[in-house]
Amino acid sequence: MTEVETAVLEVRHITKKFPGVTALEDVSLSIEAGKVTALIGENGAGKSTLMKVLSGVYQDFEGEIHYKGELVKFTGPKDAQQQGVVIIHQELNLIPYLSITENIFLGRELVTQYGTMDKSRMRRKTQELLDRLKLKVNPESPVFKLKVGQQQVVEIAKALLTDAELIIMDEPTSAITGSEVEVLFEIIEDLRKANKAIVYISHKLDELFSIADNYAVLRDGKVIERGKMEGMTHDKLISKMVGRTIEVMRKTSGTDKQEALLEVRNLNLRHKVRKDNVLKDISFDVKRGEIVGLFGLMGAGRTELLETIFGLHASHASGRVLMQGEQLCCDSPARAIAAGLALVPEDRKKDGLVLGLDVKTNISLTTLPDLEKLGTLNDTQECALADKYIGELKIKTPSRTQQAKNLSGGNQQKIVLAKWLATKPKLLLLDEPTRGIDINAKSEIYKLIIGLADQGLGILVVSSELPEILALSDRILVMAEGRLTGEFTAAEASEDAILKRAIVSMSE
Amino acid sequence: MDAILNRNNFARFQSLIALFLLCLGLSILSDKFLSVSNLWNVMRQISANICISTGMTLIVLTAGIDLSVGSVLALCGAITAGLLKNGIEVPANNLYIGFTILGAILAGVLTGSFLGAFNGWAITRFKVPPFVATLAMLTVARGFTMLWTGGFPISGLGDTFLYFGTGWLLGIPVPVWISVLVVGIAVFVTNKTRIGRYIYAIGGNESASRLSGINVDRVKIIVYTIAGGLAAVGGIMVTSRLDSAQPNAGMSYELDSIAAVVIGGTSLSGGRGSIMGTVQGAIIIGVLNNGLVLLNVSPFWQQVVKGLVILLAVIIDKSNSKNE
Amino acid sequence: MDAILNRNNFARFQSLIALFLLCLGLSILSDKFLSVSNLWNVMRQISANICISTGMTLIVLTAGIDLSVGSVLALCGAITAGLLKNGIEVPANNLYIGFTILGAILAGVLTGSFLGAFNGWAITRFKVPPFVATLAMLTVARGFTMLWTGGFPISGLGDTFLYFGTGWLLGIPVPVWISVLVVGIAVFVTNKTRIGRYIYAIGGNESASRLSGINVDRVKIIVYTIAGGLAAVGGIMVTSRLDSAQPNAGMSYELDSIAAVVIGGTSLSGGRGSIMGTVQGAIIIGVLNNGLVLLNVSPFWQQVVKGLVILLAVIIDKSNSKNE
Amino acid sequence: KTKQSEDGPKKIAIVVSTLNNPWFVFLAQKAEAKAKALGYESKIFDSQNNTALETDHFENAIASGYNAILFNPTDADGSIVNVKNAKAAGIPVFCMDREVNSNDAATSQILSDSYSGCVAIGKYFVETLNKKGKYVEILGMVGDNNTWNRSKGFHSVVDFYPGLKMVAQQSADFDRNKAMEVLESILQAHPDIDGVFCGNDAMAMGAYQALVAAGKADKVKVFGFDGAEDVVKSIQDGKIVATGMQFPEVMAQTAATFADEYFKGKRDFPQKMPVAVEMVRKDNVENYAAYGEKE
Ligand SMILES: Nc1ncnc2c1ncn2[C@@H]1O[C@H](COP(=O)(O)OP(=O)(O)OP(=O)(O)O)[C@@H](O)[C@H]1O
Ligand SMILES: Nc1ncnc2c1ncn2[C@@H]1O[C@H](COP(=O)(O)OP(=O)(O)OP(=O)(O)O)[C@@H](O)[C@H]1O
Ligand SMILES: [Mg+2]
Ligand SMILES: [Mg+2]
Repeated sequence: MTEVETAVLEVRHITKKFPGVTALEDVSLSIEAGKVTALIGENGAGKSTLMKVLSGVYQDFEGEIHYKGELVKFTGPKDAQQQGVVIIHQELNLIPYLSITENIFLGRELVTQYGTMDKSRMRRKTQELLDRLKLKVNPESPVFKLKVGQQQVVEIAKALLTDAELIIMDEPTSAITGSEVEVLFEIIEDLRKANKAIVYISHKLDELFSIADNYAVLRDGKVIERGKMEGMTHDKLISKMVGRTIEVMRKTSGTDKQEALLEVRNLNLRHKVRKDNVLKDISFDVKRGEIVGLFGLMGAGRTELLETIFGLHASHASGRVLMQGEQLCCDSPARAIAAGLALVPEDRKKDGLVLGLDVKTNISLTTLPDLEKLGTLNDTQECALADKYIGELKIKTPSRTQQAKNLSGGNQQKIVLAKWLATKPKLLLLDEPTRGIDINAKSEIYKLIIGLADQGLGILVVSSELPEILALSDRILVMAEGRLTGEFTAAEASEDAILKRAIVSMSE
Repeated sequence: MDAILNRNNFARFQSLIALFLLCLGLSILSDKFLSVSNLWNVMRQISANICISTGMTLIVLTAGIDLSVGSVLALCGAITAGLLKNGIEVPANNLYIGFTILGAILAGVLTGSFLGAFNGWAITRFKVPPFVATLAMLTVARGFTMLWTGGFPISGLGDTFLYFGTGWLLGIPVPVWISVLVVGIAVFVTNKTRIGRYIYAIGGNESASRLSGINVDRVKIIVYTIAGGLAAVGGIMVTSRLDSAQPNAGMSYELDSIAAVVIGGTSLSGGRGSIMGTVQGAIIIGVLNNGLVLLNVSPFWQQVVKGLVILLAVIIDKSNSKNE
Repeated sequence: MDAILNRNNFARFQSLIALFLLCLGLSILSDKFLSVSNLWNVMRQISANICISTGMTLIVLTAGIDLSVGSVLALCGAITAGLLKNGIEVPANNLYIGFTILGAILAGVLTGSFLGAFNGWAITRFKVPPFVATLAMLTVARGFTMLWTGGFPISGLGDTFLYFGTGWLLGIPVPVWISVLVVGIAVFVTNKTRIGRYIYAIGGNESASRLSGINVDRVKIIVYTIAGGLAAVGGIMVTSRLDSAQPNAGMSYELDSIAAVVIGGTSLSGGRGSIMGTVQGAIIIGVLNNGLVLLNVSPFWQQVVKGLVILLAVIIDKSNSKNE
Repeated sequence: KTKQSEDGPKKIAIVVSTLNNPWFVFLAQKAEAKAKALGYESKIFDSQNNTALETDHFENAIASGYNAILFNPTDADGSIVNVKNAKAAGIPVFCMDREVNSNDAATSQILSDSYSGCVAIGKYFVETLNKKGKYVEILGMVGDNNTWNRSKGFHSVVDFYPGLKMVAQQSADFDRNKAMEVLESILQAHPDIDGVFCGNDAMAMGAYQALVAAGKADKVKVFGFDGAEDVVKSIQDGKIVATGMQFPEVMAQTAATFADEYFKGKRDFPQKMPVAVEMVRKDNVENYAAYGEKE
């Protein structure tokens, strides 16, 4: 490791405005080689925007970028890449119908001496990268067939391909779990040893403590503080981010709930193509007022389980799902909603939001029948509904008529939550509800979930973050390879025990 | 009035610039352009296109397309005319059913709605791309028109029937009343009702809409059915204006109609746009056709000028909406 | 051969089922269908459409569309014919430039490429939707065709020129050679070269492609230019076949061509599909046209049957690819 | 090299330029009816105004063993190739209504002369308008050579009279609706016209309706061409002044009869057989029905 503390990249007085929003205001920052710099801040603080400025995505901003001691003006992401700055974007930027190999080499294909693409060499290199990242998928399979987590690994592979000087990672772990994160950290360690500079953005503070050397805090587009990670504590960091301390809420009340709300019996789900079972003989209950956490590793089948309960795979599923003792004939989301179910999906861009419509319309989309009077939608009521959730969930938006696609990732997630809470469900199915959400908002959402449970809702939360599961759940179910492999009460549960269950069937 | 001024319509005030410039130019070049009678003329000429394009807008908002409107227009016009003139005769049973004007019109509109519903059914049930399903319908409906008419026009439909295409009511041509009514209802539906909202949502993100409990297939079928019905209304208007159902009526109307929709700012990938935009698009096309004839531009040059003006109109619109 | 069998092409083996069923049916119903001369007929008849549709496929893969192919075909055919027959005369300077066959053909293809490049330029520079830009070009190019020809066909182009449309080489019609060459190059480009990859990428996710450093605008302009050039090739083939450039040539070819693309499984929203699929689509349409004639179906019923068979072909294709 | 069908009746193909115009539907149906009456199998091919499609039809017809073709070409020059191909395959071609510009390709051409028909209409037009006034010409499809034959015939007379001023010349694609819209617009710029010459009868009806809507039907004289049912009736009622009557039935039947004679061994057919266009006007309209003389 080199001892010379040289700033690979320095930004000076950067200001970036969007119509109606000043995303960055006079930001200055320096990034050192051989160090991991953590960038933290609330949702909408301007982290992604700053990184897009650094990596040449945005070219119209005020201020200067000095790279390796020289003033530079990247003409585009490709220019930045060629000069050694690569970025893993927060929002996945893959081409769905191209294969993993094709995506990784997009824009920098290897060619043979005849000018045609050298497919075998690219495939080999991709295989090497995937091996290094321990992702076991065929490099030829199209990206749309991968789960979000796997896609995120592909994004990481894409960034590792070039021999970059500065690697920016914008929430690289928002969709991956345990072992993948460990693999990523090993790689970051290697990069650090090779004297590369790394910027790391994450809302998972624990991660920062284990890998970051330096930190910078952004709040409302301004740099609040920079310093060394050494000697920092959770609470100090949070108070810098938010401006006050935060008590991360924990579920305290015990489980004395008995009245079964949801009963799942012998649920099986056939894979759409492979014909083997993705869900195998799953049975469990969720009681009224109970929060059940569902943990598992990537690809364990949790998403499929929630989707099946919600009626999305009716033609491939067998088994029984009962709601308050009555058989659910869920063959469409509409029926599921009518029966009091709500599903906050995993992929908010694909399944959660209509990105081109505004915040208000997205929030009210699930409850339009209630807003109708004499066949006409009631504008006042709709605005009131939107404002209520914008306030309750602290959605950061210039107005309720802002298009959803212009909001920061975390705030988009809150809109998805809002639109489902608005249906006043009896049973809430949450698939990674706090993905990409800052610590402050997270604690708000926890409060909300616990509050809802206290009102008698049943809640089934899928999460890949063990602390989250532990903080929220009355009861914890563990899945592995389509089977339920463990069940713990809040009191019994420990990280070790849960993890053991989650990988149990793999070793068998 | 809030509905008329809401986001979808508001963006459209920009394309008014193109329309305004066009009208300004024409009224400088020809002193006849701004006469009242000429403006009624233009309005009457575009009313059929407005009806069709209203339906088309709904479809395009759901990210679909309907190429069959022209043929459906011809078939429905021919059916109305045929029933009105000849009724239904079944010589075998010595049966004859006569049709009143309203009966014949109703039959025409129902036929159009049925054909539209068929489009919607093929698209939702078999996941056939809208382009293919409605292209097939384009051919099929034209074939049925030829079979129904034998390839000959059906003319001489009686003066009462002509009222729908040529009459005046309170100083305004009847077809203009009809198109205003159609547009009014469509603006209300898209802005104020649930199904209107669903139309935008489906076009914006179909899978999110499905997950939100929207019966996507039903909404689509309804939309195609409405569009078919409106094409029939257009067909009846044209038939009534000409006092004759022409078997080759409506040829390439799909292009005119989609052009009105797109010039009016509705995105072909769905989810964005408005009825009022389409009306403006249809007016731009109508004014252009009228102006080129008023100026007696040679038919050869007309096509060149028309193409360039349409391109320019959209460019002006685009460059204005950028600094929104 | 790996390229031919890759995922984009492989998916298409399913639509071969529809084609196979169609051919089977026709060869049972008519003993003429499977004759060698008839199959060459079909191949010759579709070669122009294959050239045009190859360019269209590239455009549709980038999520664009080109409505102007028919007019561009007419204009380029007319320009080649006109230059070949009359050269360029500038009476003022007493100047006369004669054209060789190759010179005239080159001029035609360059015109087509230029018009295509103009489409691409309008689309990328001003963000005009492809539908509108090429619709404008449809009208403008038709107008120029009329201006260039004065509305009259240009005929009598000499026997050597006819070779391109009617000649035989090694027992295979020359237009078939040309279309095979065009398809071969296009398959190579889409599967083996970077620009081919970029075409798919842009259609799949334009903003991600841009972030990957692809010069999206340049790729699009290239693609529209190629499509314009291929429309010109089609125009020269048609002109040579008829020994005459028709001012009305290519009317509504855009629909036929887009139909071939879509029936061939290329998605109109871009990013998915293949050249070979389009070839199959074009063959399905060609075989259908040929078969309906062989079977003595009346022209009115032909339209009905044609529409239904196209719908059916796509439904068969869809239901097969579901259990992929 | 001819693919004769050995058994069964001989087959006659009827290739018409378009079926999107009732005149041609009538022509085709009469030819088909006559061919059937003479004991042949026959089938109609629609070229949809597309010469390339016509070529396809010829190829398909030759391939599937038709023995004769009754042909209404899309284009005088563009269609030559097709006729020559058929001839090379030993199949006689009889042109109806429109000619191909080749003296030896077709076995016989039974033609209706649009040009001279329009010369006659031009003369009557001059007479009716008393050699002075403003008039409008509505053209058919601008890429169609029939359009120009008619227009030229008309102008070959009318242009000699300086008192007659053409204030607008516009195209309406042979379409009734378009003609109506075009004339509506023209009437705004020129409310004082005296006559309208239309390239076919569908457009004449459209023009007449525009005049009715503008309240000028009795002041402006409308002329058409074709002899369609609506127009013959309108001439009777004094709504339209005159049209050029072509005789599609005569041409169709002659062509079918020629084919019959050809099969029976006759080879010396007149290379061109003109069928005169007769002008229909109020004083002789009782002799005519749609597309021909009253039976
Ligand atoms: N394209 C855009 N148009 C308008 N506003 C935008 C756009 N992109 C970002 N913003 C706004 O800029 C601000 C900063 O957004 P940014 O995405 O940088 O936040 P972030 O810190 O990355 O948040 P998160 O943690 O949620 O990812 C937000 O208020 C957001 O709404
Ligand atoms: N569309 C698909 N195509 C192929 N395989 C699929 C598809 N959807 C799911 N699978 C497979 O089904 C299994 C279960 O996936 P699922 O997404 O339910 O797991 P999960 O526990 O929710 O994981 P994640 O944390 O990624 O959401 C995995 O093996 C996955 O690869
Ligand atoms: Mg961000
Ligand atoms: Mg999941």
